[in-house]
Amino acid sequence: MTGHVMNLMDYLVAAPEITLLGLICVVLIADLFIDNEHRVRTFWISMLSLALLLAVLGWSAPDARTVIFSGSYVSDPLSQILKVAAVIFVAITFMYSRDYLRANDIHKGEFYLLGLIGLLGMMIMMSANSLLTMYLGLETLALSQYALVAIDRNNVTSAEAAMKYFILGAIASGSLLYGISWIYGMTGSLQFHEIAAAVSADPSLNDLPLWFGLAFVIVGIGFKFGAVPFHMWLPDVYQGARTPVTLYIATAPKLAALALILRILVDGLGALHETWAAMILVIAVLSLLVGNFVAIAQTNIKRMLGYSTIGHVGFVLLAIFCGTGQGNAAALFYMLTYVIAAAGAFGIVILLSRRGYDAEFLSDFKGLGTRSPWFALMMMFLMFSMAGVPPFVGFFAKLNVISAVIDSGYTGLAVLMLLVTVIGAYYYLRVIWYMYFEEAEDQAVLQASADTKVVLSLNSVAVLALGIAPGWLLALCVQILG
Amino acid sequence: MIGLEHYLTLAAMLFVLSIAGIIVNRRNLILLLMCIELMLLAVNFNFVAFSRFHGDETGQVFVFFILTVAAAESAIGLAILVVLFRNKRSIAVQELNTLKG
Amino acid sequence: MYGYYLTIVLAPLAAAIIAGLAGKQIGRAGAHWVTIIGVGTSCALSFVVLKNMFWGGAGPENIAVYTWAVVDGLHMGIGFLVDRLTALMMCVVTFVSLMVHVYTVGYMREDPGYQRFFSYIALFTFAMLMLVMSNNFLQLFFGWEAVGLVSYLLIGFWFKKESAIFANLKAFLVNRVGDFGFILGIAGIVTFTGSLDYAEVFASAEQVAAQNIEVFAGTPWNAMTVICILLFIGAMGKSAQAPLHVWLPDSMEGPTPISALIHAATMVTAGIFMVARMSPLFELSTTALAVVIVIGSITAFFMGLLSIVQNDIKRVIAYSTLSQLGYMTVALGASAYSAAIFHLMTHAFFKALLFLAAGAVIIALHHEQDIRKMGGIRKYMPITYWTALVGSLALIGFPGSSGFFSKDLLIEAVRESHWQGQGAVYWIAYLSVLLGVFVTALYTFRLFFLVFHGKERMDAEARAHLHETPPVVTVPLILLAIPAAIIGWYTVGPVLFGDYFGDAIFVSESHDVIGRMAGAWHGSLVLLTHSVQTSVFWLAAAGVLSAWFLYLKRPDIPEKIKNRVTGLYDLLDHKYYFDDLWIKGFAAGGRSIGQFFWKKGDELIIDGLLVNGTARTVGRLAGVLRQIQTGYLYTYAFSMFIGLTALLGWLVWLR
Amino acid sequence: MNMDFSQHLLSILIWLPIAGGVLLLIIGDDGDAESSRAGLMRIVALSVSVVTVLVSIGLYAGFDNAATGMQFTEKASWVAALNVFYSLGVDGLSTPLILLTAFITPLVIITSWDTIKLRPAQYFAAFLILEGLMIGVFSALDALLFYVFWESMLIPMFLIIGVWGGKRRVYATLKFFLYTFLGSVLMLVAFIYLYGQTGGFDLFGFMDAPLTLTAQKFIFIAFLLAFAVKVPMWPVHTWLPDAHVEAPTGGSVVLAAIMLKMGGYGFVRLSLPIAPDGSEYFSGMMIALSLIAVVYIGFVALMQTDMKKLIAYSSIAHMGFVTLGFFLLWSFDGGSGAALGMAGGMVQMISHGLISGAMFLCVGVLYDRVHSREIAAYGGVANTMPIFSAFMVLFAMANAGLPGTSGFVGEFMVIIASFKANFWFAFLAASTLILGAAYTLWMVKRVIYGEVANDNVAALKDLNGREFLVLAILAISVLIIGLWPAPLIDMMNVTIEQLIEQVGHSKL
Repeated sequence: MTGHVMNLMDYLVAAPEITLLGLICVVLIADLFIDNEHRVRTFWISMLSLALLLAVLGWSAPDARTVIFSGSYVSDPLSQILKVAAVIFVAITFMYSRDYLRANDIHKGEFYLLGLIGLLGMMIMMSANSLLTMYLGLETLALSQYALVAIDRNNVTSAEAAMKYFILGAIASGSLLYGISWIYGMTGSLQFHEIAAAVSADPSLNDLPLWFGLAFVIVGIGFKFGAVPFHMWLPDVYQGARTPVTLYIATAPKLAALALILRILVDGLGALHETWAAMILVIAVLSLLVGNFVAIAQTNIKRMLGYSTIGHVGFVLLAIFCGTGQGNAAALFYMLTYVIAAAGAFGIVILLSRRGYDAEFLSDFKGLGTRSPWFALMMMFLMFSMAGVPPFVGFFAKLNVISAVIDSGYTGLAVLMLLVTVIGAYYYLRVIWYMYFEEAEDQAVLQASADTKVVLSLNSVAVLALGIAPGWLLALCVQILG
Repeated sequence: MIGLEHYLTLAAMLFVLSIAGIIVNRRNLILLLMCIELMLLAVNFNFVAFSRFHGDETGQVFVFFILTVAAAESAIGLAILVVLFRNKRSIAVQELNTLKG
Repeated sequence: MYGYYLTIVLAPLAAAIIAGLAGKQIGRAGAHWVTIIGVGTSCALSFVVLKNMFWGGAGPENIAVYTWAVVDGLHMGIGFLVDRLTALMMCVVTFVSLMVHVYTVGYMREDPGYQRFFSYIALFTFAMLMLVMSNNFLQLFFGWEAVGLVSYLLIGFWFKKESAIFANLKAFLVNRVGDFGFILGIAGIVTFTGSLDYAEVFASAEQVAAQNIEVFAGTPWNAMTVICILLFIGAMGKSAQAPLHVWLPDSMEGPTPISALIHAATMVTAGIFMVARMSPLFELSTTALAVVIVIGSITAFFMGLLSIVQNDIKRVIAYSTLSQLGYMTVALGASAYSAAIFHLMTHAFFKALLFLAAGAVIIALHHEQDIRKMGGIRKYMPITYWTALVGSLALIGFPGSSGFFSKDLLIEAVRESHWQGQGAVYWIAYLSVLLGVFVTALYTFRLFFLVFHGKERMDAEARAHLHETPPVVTVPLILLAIPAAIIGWYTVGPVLFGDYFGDAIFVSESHDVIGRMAGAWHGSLVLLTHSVQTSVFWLAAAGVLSAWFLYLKRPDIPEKIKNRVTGLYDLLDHKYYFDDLWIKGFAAGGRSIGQFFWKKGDELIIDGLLVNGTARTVGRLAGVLRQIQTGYLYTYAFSMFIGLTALLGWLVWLR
Repeated sequence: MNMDFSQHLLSILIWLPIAGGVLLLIIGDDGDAESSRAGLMRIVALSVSVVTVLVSIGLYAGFDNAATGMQFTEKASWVAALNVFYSLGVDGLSTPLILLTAFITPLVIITSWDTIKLRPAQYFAAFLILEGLMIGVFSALDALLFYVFWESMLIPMFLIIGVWGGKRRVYATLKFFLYTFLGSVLMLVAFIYLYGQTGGFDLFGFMDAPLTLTAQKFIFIAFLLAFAVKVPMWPVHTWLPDAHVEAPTGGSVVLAAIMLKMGGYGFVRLSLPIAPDGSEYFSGMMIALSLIAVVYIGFVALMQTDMKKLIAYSSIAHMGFVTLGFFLLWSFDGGSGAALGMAGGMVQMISHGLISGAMFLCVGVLYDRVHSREIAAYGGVANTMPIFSAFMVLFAMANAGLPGTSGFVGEFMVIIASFKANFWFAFLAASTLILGAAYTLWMVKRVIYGEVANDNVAALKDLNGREFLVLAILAISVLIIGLWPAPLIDMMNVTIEQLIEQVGHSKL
């Protein structure tokens, strides 16, 4: 470590965040000079900046773990893969949202702007190496999300959703902070590796006061993930927000959440594993059950997908719970592939809605198989993938988690997970049933501009392709965390 | 002599108070925002106390950050509140239940 | 001879296939010609085979045709075992079959299903030959079921007739009950001998008899007894022994040629043949033989009684067939296998004759089968009359007729079978066959008189068209009448006492009744001359006289008797309520069991409670859980708070 | 044919139909079943399936009855991180089933030729993909590969029933999917557990893995759930009648002819060799369940009023013989019979594939004309459809296990084997002679025979060329196997001996 003297190299390592910040300013200013008719230019500028950002990410790809800014920022393969994924998903989100926003007269620059700022927050979280950095990233992301949810000023439900999200989010970050303060108090440090060092140096630290803080931290983490019982915001926000916003919230931030848990619990408090493992286990199993069960009773597709997210989060947390490299790798793989599927699914929900009408009920899928066979097929892929049916990637995601769990010796838990999966399969199948087995109520065909259609198709086919050839991604995850 | 534990106890009290406020209050959203501020205040107490205890200034730096973020947070919160009020003509918590189930 | 055997079996099969698949193309004439030629060929060849056996002194041949499958060291093959027993059966089968083919040309002339019918009966001939010529149990069972199949198809030949398709289903199912025992018997044989091949099985018969099987734990039974009884259950099905006889009377719903061919002459005797063929096994189990003889005698006597109260011309003969089969079974039980086979042969001729004669009457009367609407037909149909007379006399065992020799000696053999001790079994058997003679004579001539003598009870319209049937019908009658009359005279000596069967039939020393009788055998003539002294003769005569008295002289008396003993009459009229036992008892019972399993077991418990029940529970649970999501901020915050406190509480507990 | 071809025979058998199916999906049809485009689709589908048959004949020709172990093996790394291999191979147990699969599919396509009006291309695509996946199941030698094929199979069948099915199709297909899915996931747990033990998914690795009795018990139960549901065994059979009744004819045929066989195949390929002691421990229970299936289900079938349901139940009863034959294995103290039962079960699977398929096709023929499956809706069909009736009676007799038809072969062997094991096993098993005949022929009596029941029946047209062709092919194969099963049995003998020998060695 170069001590407290900052040198130029540090800035190069943090180039992605810095670039993004600069680009945000560019978009912000550019947007001022664009009138509503040409708002799409903002879109293109944002896409451009994301492409640029990807380039920078590629250029500054770390070959090893480098810690800078006196230990509060880290850049390692994990942060790298998460950032790349996040950037891509934000881009996809923008892509899917554009036409919808236009059609519904909420096509504002703020959407892209807040999206980018949120992305900045995520990237900071992904590279955070100290609780302070983590907190700042978290808030950056959270605040922009609150604003995004409320972006449609004339929509009462999104306003309500935003309010709920905001209040609960604030409580969560408050509790997280409170926990952080205790951890700081016990270990006298905010940087993960120093915390870890402190705990290993003085095992007596591994005791109630530290655990006390840990509990509060886990509340914060649980909230970010939307894990039961800190999940209550999630269905309401998913349903209340306009679909593009839901899409945004449902994809990239999940990766940031993964970074959050991996950095704090694994890097920082790894020594306290058996303490937090038990807590994680409880909330994970609850999420698994509540998510899958309640999803069955839903009629609103966005809400249903929200609950299904809770179920999937249960899987990810159970992978983390194992506390093994295998488990963490499984969690990473699961999150990445799940986000792919979620992006596709919400993308199709977006396409389903038309001017003045938000299609968000399962019944809106009736007869899609005849109306637009192609998108129906794509949706079917995504649903089967989420249900964990081979040969789609969702199966391998679940397979990894379960084998991690079994290898850690919790076979009974694995059985429970699979039984819940079967129950969960029901509501995914119901979407397919509506698409293929029911008569169409209206004959409206899904309209999509060519570029969206291509991206969406690629996105959906990816779940099949990754299912047939999951090897490389799996190997990558294992190499990063295994 | 007032020691660390007294500060921590005070902070804990404030924290519980804030949570209680959030749970009990069903009238006014503004109150919720205040409770949240209270919560952050509790956190700040902790940090200051601990940094004093460790003789390490990072904690106090953290406090400054929290204060800034808190400001931004309440700004956004009030903005959302305004949007809500414009649409709903009410800021009563118990009327905020169209999304459920 | 291999080529001969193959031809004998395959000629009818080929004919059947041609007539069946190409029926339209070859037309009616084509159909009957191809089948008649096919069956004719095998008939001719069969006689050649018989000749070689009988006069040419050819020994038994055991030929493997092809290997069906080999598993687990168990060789399952198709092959022929042709010895004198087989040869005899082959001739009987093919000859009667040929006659029936010819007869059918006339009988079925108007029928639309002409080709189909010929293809069926030719197929039947093939199946029956496979059965009798088999050298192993697999093929035996194949033939066994195949004849059952054809019988099923033929009983239901007029598939529009509800009664017919009821009868054929009934026939098949009752037969299946028999086959159920039969296949278990075969399985038992494989279990204890490890082979399906007759030769190997018979070779190891002794050591099978030495073993026990515990069907019920703790009660060891002799393996051979169990096997033989199981096999005999099969025979009971095919040869319609009580209580599995119920299908045979109903089978009369089929066209008359079928009744003659299948349900009188050949198929129903398969059981008799099988037991005779298995004599090396049955000989080793006295218990099994006792069972056989008792079942046989019950059938012989009681089924005969039923014949008296029947009014359907064909049913009368059908019940007589049951009774005669009973006789054969009794003979088997008495270890007089050759006597059984001998009676089988003669019976085949005269019973086929009777059926065909009845058929002739039926077509002459335009498918009128009720004997109360007949009478005095004699002068209209002389040929039919005389042939029928021959048949009837043979049936009652009139001295000199084929039936005389077979039945007389059969009864003699039963009387001789003292090895069973003078116990109940012996007397049941002996008395029932003895009294059976009277009953036989009574119902036979009741039928004969009511049909051919007395006043004409048919309506004028029918009488107008009444005339002798064409040659295709009468010629077979005559051709069958000849053996019915005389074959006994020539063959009785060699077949019974000339050790005709040789090794084909095995009789243990102590059981050898025929052998004992052989001492007293001085040729047909002697037997004939002494016949007048036998009780059998007088019983028969009494039967004929009472028939004459009751149904020609004083036709009013039967009515009186009927009213006098209503109870007995009902019992007979309802055939001892056996049908009710099967239909109202087992069939209905099975259906209600099925209903119960389906509605209660499957739909209520498994599907209703377990499967859909689970689904419902999950649904309800979901409905309940979603209530937690009240939509109120403070609930949400509260749940977070609960979570937090839970975690903290857990920590304290952990500590 | 160069070496290369024969080396990848199995891959070709798997991927050729799937490729064909995908092709059909991509081209798709123009919503008009009469259009020339739809006609082209049919041609493509048929030719693909026929080519598959030809390739499978190559498999038959190249298969060496005498060889022990796997043949036509292929192996390539698939998911290195999990040590999963794309490894294929066949032996005497799988080859007949693969041949059956390849043989049935074109028949299904021919029968659905013009009866499917709704999206024919997708329909045929589903069947082709299904075929490939099923062949995959029968030839996979890697547990995970096996599982992937096993589960993927559900998707096309789910759609076939759901899209082209009858009135209650949604209930039926969801029930089918969830039932089977539930059964299968536990198998996955077992696989992963074994993966933990052996470090790979290689089936032979699993077979060689030493396992405690407890572990074997759990593994057996896990497998049991997966396979028993597929077979299906009492009491997890209730999905089958519903699925069959609602499925389109082709669906029922494939379901009955092939899918059910996967359960039986799973038992011999996985349960017995991987958990021999576990299997032995539960063999009594298995025999009991099988016999219950034979008797109980026989009675239930008797009372069915819906032809398809009746045949579905009869399928369950017949599959009871399969499991019975397999699990008699340990019931012979010293004496032989194991191979007899095993072979009997295998033959029963093949024969049932042909017969039940044929029966469903017969019902389909009637349904296409009258649009009713109710027995009561018919009567006297023989008057208007003589040729059809001839076939129907033949297959009915085969279903009732008449000697000379394939239906007899398996039952005969199994009955003999069970008598060797225990008189009462044979007694109950043989009751099928009566029950089977009763429910099948009673249906025949009510449907085929009698006076013309109503105008629908009076208006019936006899078989058209296509239907005749299909039924004739099936009839001939039923008779051939019935009259000369040797070629089929010789194919399995060696493998069966090997399997019994392998299962004989306790893992404890």
